[in-house]
Amino acid sequence: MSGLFDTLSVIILLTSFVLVANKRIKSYIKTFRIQSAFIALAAGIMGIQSITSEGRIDVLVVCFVIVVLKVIYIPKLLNRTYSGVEYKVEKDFILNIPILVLICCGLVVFTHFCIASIDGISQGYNDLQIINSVSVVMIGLFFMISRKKAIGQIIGFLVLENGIFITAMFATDGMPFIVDMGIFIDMLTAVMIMGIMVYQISDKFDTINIDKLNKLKG
Amino acid sequence: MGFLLLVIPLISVLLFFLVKKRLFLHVISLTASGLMMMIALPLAGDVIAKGTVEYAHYGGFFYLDSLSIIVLDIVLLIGFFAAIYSVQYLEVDVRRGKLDFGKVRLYYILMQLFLFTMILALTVKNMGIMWIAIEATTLASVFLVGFHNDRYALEAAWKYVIICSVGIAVAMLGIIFLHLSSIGVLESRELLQWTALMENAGRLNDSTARLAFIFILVGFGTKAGLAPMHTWLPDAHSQAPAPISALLSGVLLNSAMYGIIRMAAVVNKSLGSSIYTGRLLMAMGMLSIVIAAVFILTQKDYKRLLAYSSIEHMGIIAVAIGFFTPLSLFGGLLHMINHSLTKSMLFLCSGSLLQKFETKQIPRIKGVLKMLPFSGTAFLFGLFAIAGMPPFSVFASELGILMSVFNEGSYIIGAVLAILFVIVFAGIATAMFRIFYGSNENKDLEPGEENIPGTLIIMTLLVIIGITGLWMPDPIIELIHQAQSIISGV
Amino acid sequence: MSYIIYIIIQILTIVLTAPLVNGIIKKAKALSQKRTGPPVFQMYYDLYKLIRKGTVVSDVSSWIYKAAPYVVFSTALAAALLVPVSTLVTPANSIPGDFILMVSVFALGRFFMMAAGLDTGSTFGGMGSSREAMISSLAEPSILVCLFTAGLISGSTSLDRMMTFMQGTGTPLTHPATVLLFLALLSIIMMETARIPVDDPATHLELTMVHEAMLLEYSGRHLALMEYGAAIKQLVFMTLLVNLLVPHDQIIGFAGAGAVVLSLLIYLLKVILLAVLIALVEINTVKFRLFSIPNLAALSFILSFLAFLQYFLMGGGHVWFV
Amino acid sequence: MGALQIENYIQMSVLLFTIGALAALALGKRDRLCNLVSNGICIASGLLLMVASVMKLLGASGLIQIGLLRSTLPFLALEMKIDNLSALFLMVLSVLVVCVSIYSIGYISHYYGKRKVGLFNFLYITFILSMIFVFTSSNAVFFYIAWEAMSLLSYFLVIFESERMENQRAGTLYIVMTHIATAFLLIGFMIIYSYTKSFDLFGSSDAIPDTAKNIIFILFVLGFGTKAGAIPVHIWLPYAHPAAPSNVSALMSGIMIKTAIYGLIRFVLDFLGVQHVWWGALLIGVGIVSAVLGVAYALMEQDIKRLLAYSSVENIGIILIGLGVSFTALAQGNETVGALALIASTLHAVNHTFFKGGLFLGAGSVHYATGTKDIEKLGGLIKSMPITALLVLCFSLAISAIVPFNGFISEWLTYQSIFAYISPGQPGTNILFILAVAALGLAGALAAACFVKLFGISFLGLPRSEEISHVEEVPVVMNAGMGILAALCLLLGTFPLVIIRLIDGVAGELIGRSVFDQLQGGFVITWYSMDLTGTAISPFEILIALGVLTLLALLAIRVYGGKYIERKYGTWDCGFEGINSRMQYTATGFSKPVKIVFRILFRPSRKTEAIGGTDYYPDRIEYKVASESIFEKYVYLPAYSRVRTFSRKAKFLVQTGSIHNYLIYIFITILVLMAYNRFV
Repeated sequence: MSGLFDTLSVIILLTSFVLVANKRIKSYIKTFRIQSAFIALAAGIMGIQSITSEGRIDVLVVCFVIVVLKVIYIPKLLNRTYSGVEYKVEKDFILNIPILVLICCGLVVFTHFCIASIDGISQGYNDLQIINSVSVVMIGLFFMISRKKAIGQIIGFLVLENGIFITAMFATDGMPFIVDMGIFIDMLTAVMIMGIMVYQISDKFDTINIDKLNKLKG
Repeated sequence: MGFLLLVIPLISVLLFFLVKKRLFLHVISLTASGLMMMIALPLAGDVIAKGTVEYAHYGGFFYLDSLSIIVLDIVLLIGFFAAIYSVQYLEVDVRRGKLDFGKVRLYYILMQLFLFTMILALTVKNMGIMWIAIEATTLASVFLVGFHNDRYALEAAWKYVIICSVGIAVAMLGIIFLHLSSIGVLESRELLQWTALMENAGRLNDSTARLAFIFILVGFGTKAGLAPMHTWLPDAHSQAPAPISALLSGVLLNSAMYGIIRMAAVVNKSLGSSIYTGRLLMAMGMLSIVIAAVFILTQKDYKRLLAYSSIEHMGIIAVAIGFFTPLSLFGGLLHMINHSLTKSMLFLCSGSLLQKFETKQIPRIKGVLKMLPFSGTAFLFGLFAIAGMPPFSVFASELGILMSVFNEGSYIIGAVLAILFVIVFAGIATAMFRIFYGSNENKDLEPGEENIPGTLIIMTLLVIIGITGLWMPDPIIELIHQAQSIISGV
Repeated sequence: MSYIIYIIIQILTIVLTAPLVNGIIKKAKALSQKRTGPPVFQMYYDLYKLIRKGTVVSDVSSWIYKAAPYVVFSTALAAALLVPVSTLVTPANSIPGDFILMVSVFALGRFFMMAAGLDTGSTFGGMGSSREAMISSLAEPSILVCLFTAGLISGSTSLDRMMTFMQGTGTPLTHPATVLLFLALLSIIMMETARIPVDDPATHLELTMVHEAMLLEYSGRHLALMEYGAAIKQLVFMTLLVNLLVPHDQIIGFAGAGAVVLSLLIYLLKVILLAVLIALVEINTVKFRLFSIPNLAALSFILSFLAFLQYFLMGGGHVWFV
Repeated sequence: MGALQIENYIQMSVLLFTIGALAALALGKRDRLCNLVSNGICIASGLLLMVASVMKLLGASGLIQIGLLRSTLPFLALEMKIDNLSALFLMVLSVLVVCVSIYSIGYISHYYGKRKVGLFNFLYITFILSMIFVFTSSNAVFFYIAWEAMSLLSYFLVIFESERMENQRAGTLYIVMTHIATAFLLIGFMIIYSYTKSFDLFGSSDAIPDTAKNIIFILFVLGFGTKAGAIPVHIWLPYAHPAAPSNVSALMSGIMIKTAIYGLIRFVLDFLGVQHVWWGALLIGVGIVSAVLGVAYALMEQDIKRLLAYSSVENIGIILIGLGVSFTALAQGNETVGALALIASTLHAVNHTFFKGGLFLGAGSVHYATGTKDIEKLGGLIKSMPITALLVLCFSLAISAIVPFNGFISEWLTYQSIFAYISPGQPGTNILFILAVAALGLAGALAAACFVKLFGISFLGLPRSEEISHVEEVPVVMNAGMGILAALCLLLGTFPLVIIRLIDGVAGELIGRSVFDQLQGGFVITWYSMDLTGTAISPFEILIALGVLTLLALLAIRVYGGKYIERKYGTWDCGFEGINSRMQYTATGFSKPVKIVFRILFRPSRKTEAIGGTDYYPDRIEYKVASESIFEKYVYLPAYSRVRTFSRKAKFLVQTGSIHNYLIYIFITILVLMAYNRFV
């Protein structure tokens, strides 16, 4: 069974690579949606397991929430925000795509190098999954760095959140239920707030290019 | 009883939505924060007596011990002071046509939510919930940072929300690894409860715990403004309204530092020594102090200057926690208290300055002592205090920390610390003192305080930090000793 | 009792001899320039005449101006009390005073002289005081180091003990240290007593005068006191030189009043010789520019410092002579 | 006369001071009353303190302990302990306080209605209190707190007339410098604590290893040296002292910089115990430099109070030389000379307190009467202010080490201690000592020149500006305050054994060797050095001799010269019509020769420019001479600007304002920490 999760984790990792390779904001959102879908799938499988084995349904609920939030609602929200702010077509990333992707590979290797050696993880059955998901976190953070547009940063943040979620899921069959819910609420609020701020930014600075926000220094 | 602390802010938020007049807004916020302080201070007594305050309801998530009560009382005390200060502060802005009813309401709602999240973070036993609450503090205060809603405020708010969310997310990763390290050690109902973690720390998985610690250090360190994750802090603190800056700097940083302390306690106990966490904390702390010291020297914006000084003091506390000896922990906790009181007083003073002179630029200000006889004087003394001049309270804790450092025989660090304190003082002196003397150019400013209750608050704080430098009330000393023994896990 | 006698002898000898020394120096210079020059006793006549004249006092001046001559005169004499002309009459327990005190007493006189120079509000007075200030501050270190070394050699700072010790050592001028000290003291005398090359006592050209410039306003008895004080100061320094480095009392075999008279006579002889020597030096040097004086000061300082080193290279202690 | 009574006296006076401070605040509105009351209380409690300390010094040695309020902070004990050393400095402090307070009754009157007299007196009294605590604190933390409080209060007094920009700058420079110095002290205390586990000043220092002691010594020399204003860490002093009101400058220059001397004796000589010869040698070196350069810079100053401030640097140098000799002697186990040199330097500290305090008060009187501190604008004041002139003359003689005033006695003792200690066998220190002798001589002569200039230019001759041609004498209380000090200078100068008897107790307690039996005589003070026959001086007899000889001279002249006929006439003006004040020698001109001789120190620069007219007949000629302090130009200013530029650059290098950089910081931190975790 863990083989399936390994595959899923690899797929999720791949989706984040795809995300880094993307050029258009529309496609960021699409990729994020796909990634969340896979996460939901993984959560679903795990939920069924836990029902059959010990009769807990909370993981299924979590899976459901993921579907609702990350697959449906947040991408819609982001699309609306994105179409709300007028958007000049300009190069959005700092380095060009291949280099970014290479760096991400480097990140994965680095994560493996740093984490695989930790006995608490390596002796566990699930070190590959943890490594993959931590790399997803790293890639998400790196994505935030590599993109100039506000929405790009939001997506990066969401991917980072995804990474953390699957880390929790793969490492420890999910956090306590209340904690998971709290995390989702927080994330939702955060995304909403960021969305609102994207609007404000775009009408104050008439761009959503974050590099323009550099007045406060020193 | 203690639950009221969590209920009152929410109720007051509802009430804010109901009322229609500014006066009622003020009244509600004052009563709410006043009540909470009334409740919280006696709790300290219970804690001293019984050691902890716990309730069985709702899975007994509510938990207070002497460590959290210290931070909690600081939160509510300064929250109350900030509430009092806000009244006239907002009124003046309304009179100048900068605010309307809606904005004032928004301000109070967010402020109460902000307080609520911090109280939650400090009163729960479960690290996951604590994390959620701390993340929520960011979300609650974003719009307070961006309250003025101009380009600068917006930029500050954006940086604040992005950087802090990322940092906190990393902290989540750390908590997950802590969770992982405790798999099979704790049974499911006490998962992530740090009391349980503390009890069974010996049996946690060391290496995972270490990994967890670095993520949590980075995460909460971001929130606590440790270099090099401090970058959001000067912007946010300088752009937020003065009472909010006071809360951010005097309270929020402490709550984040509280998380780090809890975590360090667990990890140290499971590793059996404080070397690992100590090195990291000291490195980050020294780096913060150095950065603050260097940046203060040529600072032109007095609120940014105060913000950097907050970074410095967080660094000092981090170093103290890093040494993890009884004396250093004592000094560190004492320093938390002293720094919060002093720094919040300074930020309140800066609010009065800002409303009087309507600029944050140091070179444009002169004759503060003439213009603001009381809060100006308090500002001057506060600067001396924050720079560690006796007889003010910050000096006492800094002295304690230095003593612990030298006691450990690490003379270099101690000497560097002392020199850095001096550099910071020199920076503050050369940058700031000129604003106090002489007389202002533009004559249309008339001398006198606008914010009378606020000035009273400032004066009270000044008296407190003046007295506690030499004579700290015994209960507080007792609390700190208990907290210190809790942290060192003996 | 012996103390009283000592004081009387000191004062009489110094007071009576001082103008004579001046006269001798003038005479020697004159002769060397193929002039007859004034008689050696000229200064006595001058002083007597000045005392009998009325005095003109600048209306700008204050009491400082009038007090200065008396202070200068009495300090010079008081200093003279500390420098025994003959060790045969010094009281049994030493004189209560040493060369540090002597320097300080002279400083008192100089202070008033400089102040008086400024008191009249004239440009010359100020110029004189300012230059005097410079020269004195240049001379001071070398005087102290020089006498300090002599004191170390003889194990005390009080002058009569130093002189007695030097007598015990036979003829000290055979030792390099004392030779250096001799030269140092000689140049110090040149600086302290307003002699060429530092200052020309005979000139009244404002560019060159130092000591005279301060006295420019003085007339009558005030001037007399000033001149007399200067003469006494000069004699005191000469006494210091001759009695310290060329002691003579040890060659007197017998005691009693006769011995005292003899020793005083020898003392006079030494002083006159030294006066001639000073005259020779004055004749053979030209007056320095004001700002070359530091070189002379440096010279004398180096001499005394070398003497100090000599003393230690010889192993020091108080026994190296015998 | 048990210890109990002394204790009560001191408690009473501390209490009185506190009351006075509060009274000053309470009466803040009514200037005259407030001034009278607070200064009156100061005088009263000062007298109490003086009595107590003299009793302590005359009584048996031993500690007097007085507990103040308790502090809940674990490492802080607010307790006073008084031994002879503290008592001596307390005595000096109280004497000065009494005189200055008498003076202030008159002096502060020019603040009435203009400034907050209540606030000023409050600061003034609390400043005195803080100094009392500095001298009596029994514990390093308490000492540190009192020390910082002293700095803080004196800072507020320095910037009391804060509307002038240079006062603000002076204040900032002062507080920054002194705080840096205090950091060195703090580090020193901490090192001590880390070995002895206590802050007790009267504990033993055996637990401290030798290297640590050396480091601590260096730190203390830096810290206390800055407070004392020893070159090259003196730069705050010539700015801060002139900026303060004159009665405060008198306290600062008179006693506050002596707290550093007290600190050196207390911590190094008493607590650490002198370990090496080079400690003393270092002090002597610093002393030589300070003495010579200090007076040399003083001579160049045109501002009375700056001149006095630099002369304080000089005197600190002399004190340090004495202290250095004492250290060297003690390090080599020669306790007699150690005690003698200690007595010499402390005596000079005492003397300097009196005459420098008096001089600053005199400067205050001049400022009070004429409204200027610039020597070039003064002149001829001796006619309008005869008493002030006389007193300033006395102080000038005293500070120039001229008999029969007290400055000479301490210098004589310093010379004697050097003389007694130079002996074959240690060429290095010997050469240092003889250089010290030369330096003392040079400093003395330059000081004389300096104060002839101060006195002559500002009090004698013609008024150099219109407004000072008709000033009147200052109120009598001010002259009374100065008069007491002048009388003390004369008394201690003629009967030095009075004070030496008191100081001997200090040496006896610290070094365990009393040299009083070797320093004998009432009229004659004799020093029996090196078991040779003694060297004696008698300032008193010199005074008598001067009087008698003057009388004799007068008599002789009266006999031979007939009666005195005086004719008033104008000063010789080379035949021009009327000499005017512009023709007088200026202060700048007076110090010009020295400036040129020591040009290496001053880097004098001159600029003449003819304005208007033809080359031969310009309308106006401007002539500027400037001399600069080499330390500021070549050490402090460059360092300061370097630091500032670095900070400015670094700020924008790190805090770039781009959120991407900020995220990169976090990212890299995580990576680094993960790698660290991997390898550790």
